[in-house]
Amino acid sequence: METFYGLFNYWIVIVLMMMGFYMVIAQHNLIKKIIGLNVFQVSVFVFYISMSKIKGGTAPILTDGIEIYSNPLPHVLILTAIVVGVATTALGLALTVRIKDAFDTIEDDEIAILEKEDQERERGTIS
Amino acid sequence: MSPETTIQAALLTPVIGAVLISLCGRWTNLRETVTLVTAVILFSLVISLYPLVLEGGRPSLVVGEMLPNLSIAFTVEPLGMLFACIASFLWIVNSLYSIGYMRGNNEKNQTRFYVCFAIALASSVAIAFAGNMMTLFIFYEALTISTYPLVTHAGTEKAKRGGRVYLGILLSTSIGLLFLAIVWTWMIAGTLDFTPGGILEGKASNTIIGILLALYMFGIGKAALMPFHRWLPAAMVAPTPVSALLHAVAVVKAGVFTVVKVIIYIFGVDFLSVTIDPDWLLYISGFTILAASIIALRSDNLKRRLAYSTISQLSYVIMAAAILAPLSVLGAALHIAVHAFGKITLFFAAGSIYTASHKTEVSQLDGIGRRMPWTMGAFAIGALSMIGVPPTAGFISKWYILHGAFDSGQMLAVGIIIVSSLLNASYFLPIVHAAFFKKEIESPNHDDHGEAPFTVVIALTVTATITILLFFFPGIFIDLARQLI
Amino acid sequence: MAVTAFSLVRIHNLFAAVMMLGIYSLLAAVLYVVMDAVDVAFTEAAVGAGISTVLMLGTLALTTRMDKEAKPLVPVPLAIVTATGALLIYATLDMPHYGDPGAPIHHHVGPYYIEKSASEVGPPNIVTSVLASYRGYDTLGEVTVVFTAAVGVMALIGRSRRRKKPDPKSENHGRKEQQA
Amino acid sequence: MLNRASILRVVSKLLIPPIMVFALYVQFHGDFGPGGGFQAGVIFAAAFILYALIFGVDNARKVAPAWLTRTLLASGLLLYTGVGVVAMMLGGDFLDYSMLATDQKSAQHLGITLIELGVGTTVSGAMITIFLIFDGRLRAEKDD
Amino acid sequence: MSTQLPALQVVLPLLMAPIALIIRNPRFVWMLTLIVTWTTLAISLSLLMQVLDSGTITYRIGGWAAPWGIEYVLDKVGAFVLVIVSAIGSLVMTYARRSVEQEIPAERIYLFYTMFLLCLTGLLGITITGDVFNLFVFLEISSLSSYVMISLGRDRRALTAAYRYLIMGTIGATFYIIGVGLMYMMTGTLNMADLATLMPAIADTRVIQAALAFLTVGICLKLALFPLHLWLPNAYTYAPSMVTAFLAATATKVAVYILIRIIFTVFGGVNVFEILGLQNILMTLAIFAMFAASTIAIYQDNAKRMFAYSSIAQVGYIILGLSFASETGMAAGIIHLFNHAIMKCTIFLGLGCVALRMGGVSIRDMYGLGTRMPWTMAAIVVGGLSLIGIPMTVGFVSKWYLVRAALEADMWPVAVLIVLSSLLAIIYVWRIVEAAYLKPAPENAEPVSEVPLSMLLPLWVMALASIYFGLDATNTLTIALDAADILLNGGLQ
Repeated sequence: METFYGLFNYWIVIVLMMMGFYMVIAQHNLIKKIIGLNVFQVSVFVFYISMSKIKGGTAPILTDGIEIYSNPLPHVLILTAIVVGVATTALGLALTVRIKDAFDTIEDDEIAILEKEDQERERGTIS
Repeated sequence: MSPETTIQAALLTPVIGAVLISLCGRWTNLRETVTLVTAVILFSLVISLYPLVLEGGRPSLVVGEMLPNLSIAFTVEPLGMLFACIASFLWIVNSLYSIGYMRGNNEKNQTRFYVCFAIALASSVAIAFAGNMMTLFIFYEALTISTYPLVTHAGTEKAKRGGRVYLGILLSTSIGLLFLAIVWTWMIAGTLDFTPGGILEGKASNTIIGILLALYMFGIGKAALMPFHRWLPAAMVAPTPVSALLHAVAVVKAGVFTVVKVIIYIFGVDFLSVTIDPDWLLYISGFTILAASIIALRSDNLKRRLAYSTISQLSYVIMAAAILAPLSVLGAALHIAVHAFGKITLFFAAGSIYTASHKTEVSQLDGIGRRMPWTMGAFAIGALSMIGVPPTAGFISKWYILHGAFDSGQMLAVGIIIVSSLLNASYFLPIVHAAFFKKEIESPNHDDHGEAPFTVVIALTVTATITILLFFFPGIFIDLARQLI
Repeated sequence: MAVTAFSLVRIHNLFAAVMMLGIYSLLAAVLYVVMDAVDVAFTEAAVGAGISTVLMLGTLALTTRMDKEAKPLVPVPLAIVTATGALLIYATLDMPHYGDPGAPIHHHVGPYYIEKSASEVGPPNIVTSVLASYRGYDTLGEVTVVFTAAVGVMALIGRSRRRKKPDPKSENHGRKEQQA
Repeated sequence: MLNRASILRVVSKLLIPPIMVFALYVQFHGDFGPGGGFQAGVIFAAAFILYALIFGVDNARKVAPAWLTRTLLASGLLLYTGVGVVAMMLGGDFLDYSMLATDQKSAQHLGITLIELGVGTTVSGAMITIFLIFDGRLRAEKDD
Repeated sequence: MSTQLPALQVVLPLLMAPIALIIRNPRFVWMLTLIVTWTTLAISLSLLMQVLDSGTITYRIGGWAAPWGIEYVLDKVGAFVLVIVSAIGSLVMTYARRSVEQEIPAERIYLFYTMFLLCLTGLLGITITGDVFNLFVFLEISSLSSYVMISLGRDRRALTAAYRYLIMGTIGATFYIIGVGLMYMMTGTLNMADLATLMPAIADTRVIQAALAFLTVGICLKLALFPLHLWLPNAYTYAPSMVTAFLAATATKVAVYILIRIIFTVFGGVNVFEILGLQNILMTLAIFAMFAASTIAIYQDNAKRMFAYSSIAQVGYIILGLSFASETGMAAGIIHLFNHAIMKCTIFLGLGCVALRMGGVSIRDMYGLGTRMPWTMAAIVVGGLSLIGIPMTVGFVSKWYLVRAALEADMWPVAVLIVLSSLLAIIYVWRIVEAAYLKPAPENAEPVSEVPLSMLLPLWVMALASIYFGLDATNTLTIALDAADILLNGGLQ
């Protein structure tokens, strides 16, 4: 039982992570893929933060009279990671906009068909 | 000039020649003069080393370390000397011939042709002088690559296909098998230097030695051991001087040269005969001899017939080496030289016929001897040498091989040689007979022709003469080859 | 949170999906506060719920609002995801428990910062000390990433492109064909 | 957008300055409580975006023309790297703030303040740039 | 000043990126980038000298000692990779101007070069750092900038290629982060050397095993190990020519370097290959990559795509070398890292020349080019021969060591497979050769002239390098063997 409570937190996070991961690889909509990526990454961040927690600790801001602080290092890492994540998202969305421009759709499978047509046209026009 | 410098010069001469030729591409006369001059210089450089090697000198040159503990090195020993002499001498003759042939047939891209030829020669000399197996391998591949443009010279679909087979077989055998064998040898022996007596003795089990030998024998695709012989007929699409290069001057010679070299200097004759006694090699080479002869007998295309004749003759060398008797090894070395002169004569004649009359099939040759007496006379001499009839050089080498086979009691080999000589006779002599004694077939589009261009005739006369002279004065090669045993 | 995530998987209105993502981020931020990561919570709220949502909405406006019709669960990705998840769950069995003060991370580098940062760096907010000084180089990298993204967006959909539109050379030839 | 209720404009006019002040507070208060350059940059950008939404992007563009946002973007990163390089020139390692002043603590303080400022500048520059680009794109599409 | 070189190596391009953004003028930006790349090359060379002379260099950023702060650690492998990256970068930049002017809209050129500088920063930063999390940050810098560079290709498929790369790359990075998180959870540190010392004690926990799995999968996504290679062919095919040349020669190489660092440094004290059967998995995948990718390459009509697949196969060779976990094998992997960078750069630069003149790089575009663009095609052929592994080219050296490593490990079937797969290379390389030299140019072909010297020169520097290092491999091999030795004995110490 103790194991269960001790690890329950992680399990939840893992389930969330996998939902995001599933969205990334299974969805055909380019925006939903990026949303999935966000869910995936945010869940990883939660995982990091939950390992920094210490029982009875407080936020790592030095205050008189408090002895136990949560570990600040994961916080720092995740701050960086969040920023990296949003940067990726911005870029991915910009790409989506361009793809919408070029292909007039943002569904992965439709794009694949259009790309195949491109390829055949390439062969066709030359031969 | 010190021997080291001479080696250096001999290696560099054809390379410099190639550069000069490409620079002179626009002025055809100058270009061909450069080719001839380069060939003559190369030959005189090679021959200047001859006395030294005959006295037992082994001049060597280390160029530099390529991989740690593995250098690019050159050493001149008798077998290499022999090969280098043949290649460099035949280059002169072949260049003469090429000039007539290429101009006579209005071939295009002649500059590329001469450049590649020079590079192929550079590689051949490097193979001949290679001091270790890796150096040999490097230039073995360089030879393959540099002859590829020659084989596909015509640029036609057929030439392309021929080139594919040529390159495909030669590269895949060398990378797939030979390369593996070399790396393995290096691991086992810790060296790749050609050492009299071999480098593998006592370093590996008999099984491994057996596998290695097989890797080497089949990996040296240029020796055209069946089933890796197909490239040679495929390469027949090339112009005749190229065929001469492939069959006589460089490529197949490099193959059998490597075979003999590997048997003598990597495995060691004595070591092989006491460990695994490679009978299978005898069988395969014997089979190649007979099978190729039979195919030759059934081919109507003259160049194809010659090509299969080459395949069978190459296996003589392999078989002779595999007999592992001193005399047969000597015969093997001699046969490299003898076959070179004989076969180049035959190819020159075939090209000469083509230049003059554009005939390619054996059945068209009736009565041609009267129009082209010099050509067909030389052809007859070459054919006799292939069969091994005195007074041609072919007799000498066959005699040594037979002698060796008798000494070691390899009656199977004796039988094969005798049967194949009969086969040789039956596919060469009818041509000679038809050329001189049958009446010419009158056909509507038959044009009146005489002999081929002058330089062509000179070239084939020279080689035919040498084929006979070698019978009377075999000493220059025998003295060299004797040092091997 | 799990509910939000699950509805994200199933939902087809992209607009709603973006909103859900915002909510998901906010929930994560709340969690961060619970787990003492106030700085992270602040950032997550600003970025995840703020910037990302705005960006997504902008993209939606530029593309489309609806996903295509529903698809059943796709087996291959499902298998991959299940395997990955199983591996992680398997790994958790050896993990230190949540909040366990005996976990290795509370005994090596972390405590050093808590003890020394006040004297070595100064600011009472340890996160700031670590972020800006001990691991200042990471933060430099982070700023560079932001810079990269901004320049990347400029390069991809920057305004100058619009003026160029009539010029077929700089335009995607694919698009022309599309219209033709 | 301009004909929206003017009450919105008045409220936001009142709101925007406090938001900017708050941004500055977050920027420099990072030492003591949660906050720092990154969050400040985002808030600052948010203020600007609010301004753009209420008063129109054209007006916003006048306030922050392309060259300005671009320079903002670049200068933050330059400032950050610059601090590192200056530390190197003063004989320390890259980003070694203790070279910046004689006293360890005040040197660190100075360094942190400067780089946080760099972070804030780049982040707000980046956010504003990205917003304006998306918006410009949007309007371009409407023009079509 | 020489003690500051490690920092300068990364900071210089980083510092110049915003400056490039402010300058904007394409010509000046190009000049600036060019100067920066050559300076980084000079720095990396002198760093390599230092490392060879006096061993591993460490550099504390911000003056904080590891593991509290972030530390640069540069050993022989790292220095070697730095030289590869910066050398390729500087040659590609020299080459870039004309190619970029043709392929990228004029008003975006300065943004493109800014991206290039950032990508270079990222790759150099990854190579030199001694901290697993910092590695992630720089990995993202290089990845984000390469997504953008790829998407600037002219074909609309460049966009989707970049998008897929972005998704796959981010998944890879996230996996990596999960792996790092798990390791951190069990050790409390992020410093590689520190991790290496703590690792043996906890190596048999499930957490660490999972961490290893996540790290490996994440990195393999980045280095396009079969079957995680799906993003690569399109990305290489539709990216601008110089980007393809640069990324093909550096990005996957740096990813391999990360793998080396993780497996042999961080997990250095552990017999990693025993865990999870990693050795067998990697070896099998590598062999699959060699065959599958080479076979697919044969059927491609677009030369860039063909060589993109060939890159996947070559990554297989590198991983195969590493998976032997012997000194020879490691050396083979490292030397092939270098050699493959050279030959692929040659080929892709050559294809860039073809694209400049012909507008495309399909096999049909190359008909009869052998006589019309003799220098370009000759350089491509040199690169191709090297791919096959013909002696006197760098490819031969790699193959020699790979085969030797396989034989030493008593895995002669693997040795056979290595040579067999290189036979596949003959087929696709020869398709190019036949097209260029044996096919006549189309009849309505416009006259084509050779590319300008500014492109030919870097191209031939690369081509000659692939011959030179094939003939005199002693120096590079000595470094590789040393590096292998260090890595096998834990590394970084």
